[in-house]
Amino acid sequence: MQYGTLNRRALLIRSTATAIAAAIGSMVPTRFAFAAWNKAAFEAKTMADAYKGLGAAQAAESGDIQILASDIAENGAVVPLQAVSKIPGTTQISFLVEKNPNMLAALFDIGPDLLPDVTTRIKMGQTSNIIVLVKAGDKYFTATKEIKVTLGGCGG
Amino acid sequence: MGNPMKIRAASKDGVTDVKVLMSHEMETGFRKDASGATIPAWFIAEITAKLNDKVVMQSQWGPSVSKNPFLAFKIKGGQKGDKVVISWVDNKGDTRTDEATVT
Amino acid sequence: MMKQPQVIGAVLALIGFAAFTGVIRAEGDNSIESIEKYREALRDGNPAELYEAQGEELWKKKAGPKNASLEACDLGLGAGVTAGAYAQMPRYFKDTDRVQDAESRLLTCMSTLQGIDTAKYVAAAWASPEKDELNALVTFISGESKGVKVTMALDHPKTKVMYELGKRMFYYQGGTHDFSCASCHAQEGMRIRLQELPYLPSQKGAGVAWTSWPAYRVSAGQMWGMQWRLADCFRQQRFPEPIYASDVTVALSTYLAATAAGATMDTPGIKR
Amino acid sequence: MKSTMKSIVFAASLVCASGIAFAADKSWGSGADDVAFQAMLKSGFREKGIAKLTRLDQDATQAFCSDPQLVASKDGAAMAAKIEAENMKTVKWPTDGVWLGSHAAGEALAQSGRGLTSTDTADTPNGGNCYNCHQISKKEISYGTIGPSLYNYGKNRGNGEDALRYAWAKIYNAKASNACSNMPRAGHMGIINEKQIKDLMALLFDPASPVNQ
Repeated sequence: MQYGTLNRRALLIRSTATAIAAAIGSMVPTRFAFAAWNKAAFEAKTMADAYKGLGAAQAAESGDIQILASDIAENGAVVPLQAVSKIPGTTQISFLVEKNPNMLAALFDIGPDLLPDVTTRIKMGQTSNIIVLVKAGDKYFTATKEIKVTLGGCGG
Repeated sequence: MGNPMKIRAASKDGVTDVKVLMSHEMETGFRKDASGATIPAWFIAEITAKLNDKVVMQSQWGPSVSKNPFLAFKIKGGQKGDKVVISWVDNKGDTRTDEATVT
Repeated sequence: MMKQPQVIGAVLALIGFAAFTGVIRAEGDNSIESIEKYREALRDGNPAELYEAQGEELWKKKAGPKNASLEACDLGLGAGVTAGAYAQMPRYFKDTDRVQDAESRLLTCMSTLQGIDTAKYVAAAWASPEKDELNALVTFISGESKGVKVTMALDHPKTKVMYELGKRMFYYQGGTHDFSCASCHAQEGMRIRLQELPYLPSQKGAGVAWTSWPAYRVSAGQMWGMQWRLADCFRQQRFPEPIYASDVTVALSTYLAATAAGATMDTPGIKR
Repeated sequence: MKSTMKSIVFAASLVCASGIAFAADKSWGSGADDVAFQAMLKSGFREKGIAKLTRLDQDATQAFCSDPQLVASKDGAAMAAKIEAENMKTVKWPTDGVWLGSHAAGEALAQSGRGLTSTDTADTPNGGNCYNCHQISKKEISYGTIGPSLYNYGKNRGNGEDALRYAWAKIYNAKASNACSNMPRAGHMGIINEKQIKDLMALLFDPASPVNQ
């Protein structure tokens, strides 16, 4: 498949870049461990760029991804999210928020010793769709859930 | 160096359930202080988990993960007495490592 | 007697009415149910635990001009006894001849054991290193009463007076909005926005409230002791600021804790 | 903003001056008499920002309503009626005879719970606090229940003069019709101005308002 090849190339380029950064980083110890961070994906300001940063040219919707989260968040500062992938060969799970200034919130590499079942808590500026992007082999799959962010308290 | 994490790791039916609380501001970089100046982003960027000495989980975060982050994941295998070690690195290069024994 | 069609009409109207109210209730309940699910998810990992650990460290750390820890502090059950102490506070202390809540008592111990001038702790802003210390300490102390039943002996005359003063304060209106504690907390089953308001004059309501603070506030990412909780209620009431550990705050806590007696401490809590 | 603060003080003293006597002491347990209670207030609060200690000074309405035993007593009903009459006198009607402003501005005001707290400044725009206690438009699911639902308010009542006057007076001074209502006296206390009351009126009565959809 065309995009699969491209993906591998992109990945190769990135890992080379990472290796270079790591080499430079080793001279600057504080930067070293921070070098693998996917800057392009995390700093993307559109969903398309975030996907691109993650290497996902295309993604198909999948019923095999579960997003476990309350429909309403009592406060946008802390929104608990759990994602479970039943897609065989899942190697990465990412959480994206459509209406946040930077969409990508967190990504998890699912190695052979980890179940594709991860939980974290994120900030949401407003009511928005949450997208869970799953990588399995060369392919990407998504699931979407809307979470309403409500105004709580006396508002003062 | 940051304050210590709280790590709980419990083994059941061949799976080790790990729950972690970390002490961190997770500043978005979009907020302004009282004088109107933007507060720079400050957040945990990378997290690594090891079971005994083997890396089992790696995660990358942006500043939209909540303050005092919570993280839960499930390791295949692991048993009582094993060691779970969690490390994080933030975007300023600060790091913290803590460990817990699987119960 | 009604003719048949009219009866049917009335019955239909009743069904229609029931269905209508049913829809409204279902919608309302849905929101509340979702919020409950949200809160459940939060309880699974309460960042208050981080503050509890910091508080314990502070409790054991030597500090102040006397280079002493707080480990000999008497919280009412004897020097150094933390287990279950919070569940019996506020209480009367002979050495100070005052009724004190946990936070007021911590100030006393910092002053007597460590030789610290606590005035700056009282004066400090809510979000300040000084108050961070007190909030962490009281989080630790309250955690030591988790699962313990709230008891309050109104046997000392000063405790009884504080209870009565607290009750009167609860109903005291003022400010630009005519608010008192009672404006929001003296009716059963009410909400502000989506927050259920505990009906504080009842054992049940006071129990829910008293046993869940100190709590981690997710909205601000802050750890709040009862002192901060009360101060922020007064802020929303458009009142001036209650002075930290003043009798006003201890009186309200005495009223609340006495009303809550019998409920089980579930601290530290986690809140919106 | 300064003039608003002044008008608050003035309005409060106006009702204070009506001079209704109370026997608050009788309602409270031993040790919580007026002297002890005032001493506690005095030592227990400090001014912070715009929230001065004078905010603890009560007008006649606040003093009466702070004593639930007195309110429920035999004389309570007559005293409440007197307080309502005093408050009714404070209501200022629209100066140009126009009742309704912008329902969109009214919705924004209804959403806001800000203003006049110790952490606000004199420049902080005051909110109406409405959603804190009332259901209003159907779209906002986060609403309080201390007050009745106002959904379909105008649709159910029409735009007749009586309905308009009643709602205006309620917003301006809620204690004019219910001495110890939990609702603030938004106009009387200077929390919101005439234009803002018109905007809230439009939110309730304008057929195009989301409230009446």
